[in-house]
Amino acid sequence: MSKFSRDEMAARVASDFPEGAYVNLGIGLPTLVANHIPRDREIILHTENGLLGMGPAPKPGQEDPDVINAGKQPVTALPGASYFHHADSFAMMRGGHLDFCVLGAFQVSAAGDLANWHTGAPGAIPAVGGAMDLAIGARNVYVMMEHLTKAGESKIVPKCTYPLTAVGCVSRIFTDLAVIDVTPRGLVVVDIADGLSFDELQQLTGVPLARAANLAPTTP
Amino acid sequence: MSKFSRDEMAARVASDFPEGAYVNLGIGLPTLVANHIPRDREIILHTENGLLGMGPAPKPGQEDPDVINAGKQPVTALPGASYFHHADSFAMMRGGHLDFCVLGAFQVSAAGDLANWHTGAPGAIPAVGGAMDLAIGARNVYVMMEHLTKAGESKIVPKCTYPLTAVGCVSRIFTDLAVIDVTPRGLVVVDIADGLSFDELQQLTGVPLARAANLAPTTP
Amino acid sequence: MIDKRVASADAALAGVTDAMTIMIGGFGNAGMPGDLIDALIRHGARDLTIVNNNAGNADSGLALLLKERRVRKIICSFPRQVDSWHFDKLYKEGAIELELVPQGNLAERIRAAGAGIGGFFTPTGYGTQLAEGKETREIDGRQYVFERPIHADFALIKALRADRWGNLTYRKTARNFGPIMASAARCTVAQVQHFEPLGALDPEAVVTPGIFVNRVLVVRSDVSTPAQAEA
Amino acid sequence: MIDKRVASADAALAGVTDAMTIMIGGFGNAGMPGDLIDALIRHGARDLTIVNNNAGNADSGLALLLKERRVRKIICSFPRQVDSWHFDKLYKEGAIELELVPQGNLAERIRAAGAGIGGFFTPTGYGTQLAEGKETREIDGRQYVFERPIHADFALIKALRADRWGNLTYRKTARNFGPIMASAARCTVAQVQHFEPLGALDPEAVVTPGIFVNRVLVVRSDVSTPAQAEA
Repeated sequence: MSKFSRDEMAARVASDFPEGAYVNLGIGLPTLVANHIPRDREIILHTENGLLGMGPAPKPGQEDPDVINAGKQPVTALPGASYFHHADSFAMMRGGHLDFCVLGAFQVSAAGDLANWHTGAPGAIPAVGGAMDLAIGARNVYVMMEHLTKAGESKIVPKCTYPLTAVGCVSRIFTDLAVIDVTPRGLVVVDIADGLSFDELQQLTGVPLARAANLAPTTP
Repeated sequence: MSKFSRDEMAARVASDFPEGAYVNLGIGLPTLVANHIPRDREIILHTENGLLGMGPAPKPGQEDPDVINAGKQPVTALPGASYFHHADSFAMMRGGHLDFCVLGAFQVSAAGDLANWHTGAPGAIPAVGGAMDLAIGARNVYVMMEHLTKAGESKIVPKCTYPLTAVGCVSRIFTDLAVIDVTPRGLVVVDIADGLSFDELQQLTGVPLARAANLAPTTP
Repeated sequence: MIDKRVASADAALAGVTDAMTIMIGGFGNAGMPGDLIDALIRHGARDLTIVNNNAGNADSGLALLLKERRVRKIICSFPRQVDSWHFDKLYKEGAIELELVPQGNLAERIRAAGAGIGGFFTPTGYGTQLAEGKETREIDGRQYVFERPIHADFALIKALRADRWGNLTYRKTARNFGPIMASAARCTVAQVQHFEPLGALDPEAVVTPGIFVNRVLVVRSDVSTPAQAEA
Repeated sequence: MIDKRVASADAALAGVTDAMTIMIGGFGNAGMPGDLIDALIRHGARDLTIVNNNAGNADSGLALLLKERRVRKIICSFPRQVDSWHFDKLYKEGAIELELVPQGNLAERIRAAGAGIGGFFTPTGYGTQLAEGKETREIDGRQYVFERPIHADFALIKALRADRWGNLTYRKTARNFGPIMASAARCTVAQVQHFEPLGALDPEAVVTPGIFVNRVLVVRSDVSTPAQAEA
């Protein structure tokens, strides 16, 4: 079995964006997606700290401390970019104007509940940032995560045990093993890693899965 | 008895504005106030259709159809002006950022209720514009009006019979006969037209009046 | 390559159907998207709900749309004007529904729709006829009225400059309702006078980012703003 | 003649007293008004409630104010960072109160204060720990949480340019919370790099009109924005 690499996951996410899509890429794994946007498509990236039309990281020495992303890393602004204040930026998110956001996750439930901001561990300092706004705001909320925890437990769960970020918000899950849609009828597998059978995937996953009609037959 | 002229009323209003005050002048009689702002004071005028730093009417032939006031008359923008959209403009008003607004009125009650937008006459088409926002928003709501209706009735009333614009919002009333403060203890006369006695004013006014401590003695 | 320009005013209105809610920018004539309103009249859609600050002036634009009896309901703050005779006639006949909204509440309700806010408490209108039947609440000793967002199917607005991403700048007080209406509609169409190459608009001075704009109609000869008045 | 400039960072804070609520602009270091924060540390006021997106970084600015134990409560969205050790220590000791607010609700609550809104229903946070105990409401089939405005006694912000009326422009993503905080405080102090003659700022591109600004502190040598990075 050959798992999807992080770059393969990112490329798979990016291939879903149509020309002209407005997209917010969360901190961590989702930032990789920017490297995989097809060259023939114009995708406009939003960063919640007040920039639409975000470009790639600057060359070393060209960093501008006033041009950063939500992770406070230096970025650039493309021709056509615009700056705005925080209330306007989150109005874009909350108002449903972003086509996609891509977020990391601790857990996703069968109903599309998302837990990605806080482990809830005693003594842990909570920090939420814009995670809850992205989760409720974008028209399509994509999650990128490892399928299993380091201990081998499914991160796709019947019900999140970590504190929720938002209820029923996730539309599609990209893991190293599969691509899974969250639908009103439950989770539907639309892609699967080479050499992994549907039954094997089901065994690794804590929630019943269905096959998409167009799911390619895989080696047993 | 010598009534205050419209220009005297306007000058009296304008003399209340301290240097640096932010002021909105309503449609009609209040627009006169702009002509009477003391030359040694910088007062910044707001118009709710999106301009702060409004200047006087343009010279004939210099009108710009995109630089108008709330009454849709051509105006100008002073150096230091700024333009903004309607939500931002009314945030300035509702948020309590204007120091003064000056409004016309049909009636003002003893409690400072204002009626200035609608006669309530059957068949009359109502139109409210920004009147209610100004009335609740400015820190000081000034009213400029004739003291009496054409029929000789007091426009200062125990309770407004016309539909209200806002409750308890008026701070000072400027009429052709007097200047009257609305206070928690009732209406207090702070200035009075030459040759009109306090008792005469009281007789013309539908609500009990008190004298301000510094009210100049008038001819009987 | 993204290019939000449309070829004609008629193409700009593709997808408009009967009974839609349509926001129309402008405060009087400043910011009124004349070409798009004319196209809406040609289009023929009826039973419309129109959101505008006013209810049409004289015999052009929105007033004509009313005259053609294509508007079921108007949501506005100031319908009665010296030259609002088409509205006045319909209103007196009972042929049009009027939802009169204080101007600041109108602006805030449009903004709330664009910002995903479900409703808000405003002090404006409390204790007046225009708040009758509405929920009220005392908060920190002050009285407020509950107001709901106003969403639209289309927003038709006028701006000064656009680029192919749909970024917009406006001209002076013609800005008025444009930026908030752009955010509150499923499909926003901006009529502009100048089309600029991408990157020509200062990113610090873009007023409406392109995310709020679906279609751009370039109308170079805009009679309502004489060339000598341009800045 | 109106001139909102103050002579020094200390003069800029005249009127600050213990137990006040103070908003501090910035997202990380971008837009952080370093000179004003340093003056607040020198000032000595304590028992403060601070509103900022974060809870201080490393050993300067807001982090130092925390270290000096002058902050009773912080209202923010993202306190935990790799270099938030001063906050972390106080928090674990129970020596500081944390009101954690999703970033968009934080921005909207600040904006609501400036706009005179008594409260609003937001979908953000519904069904989460951060909405526990808060009023909820279903509106048109969607669930919302009721949130209240956040007002402040002072707002300390950083902008790029100002004129004597207090009109402000910002620099790139350093704009962030500046414009909304300016509107939400009784006294707003802006630290700027450039002072311009009245009329030099394009009225179409002023981001914060002077009505929201009480005092301007001109700080020409701002180390956090190197000269070569200026636009």
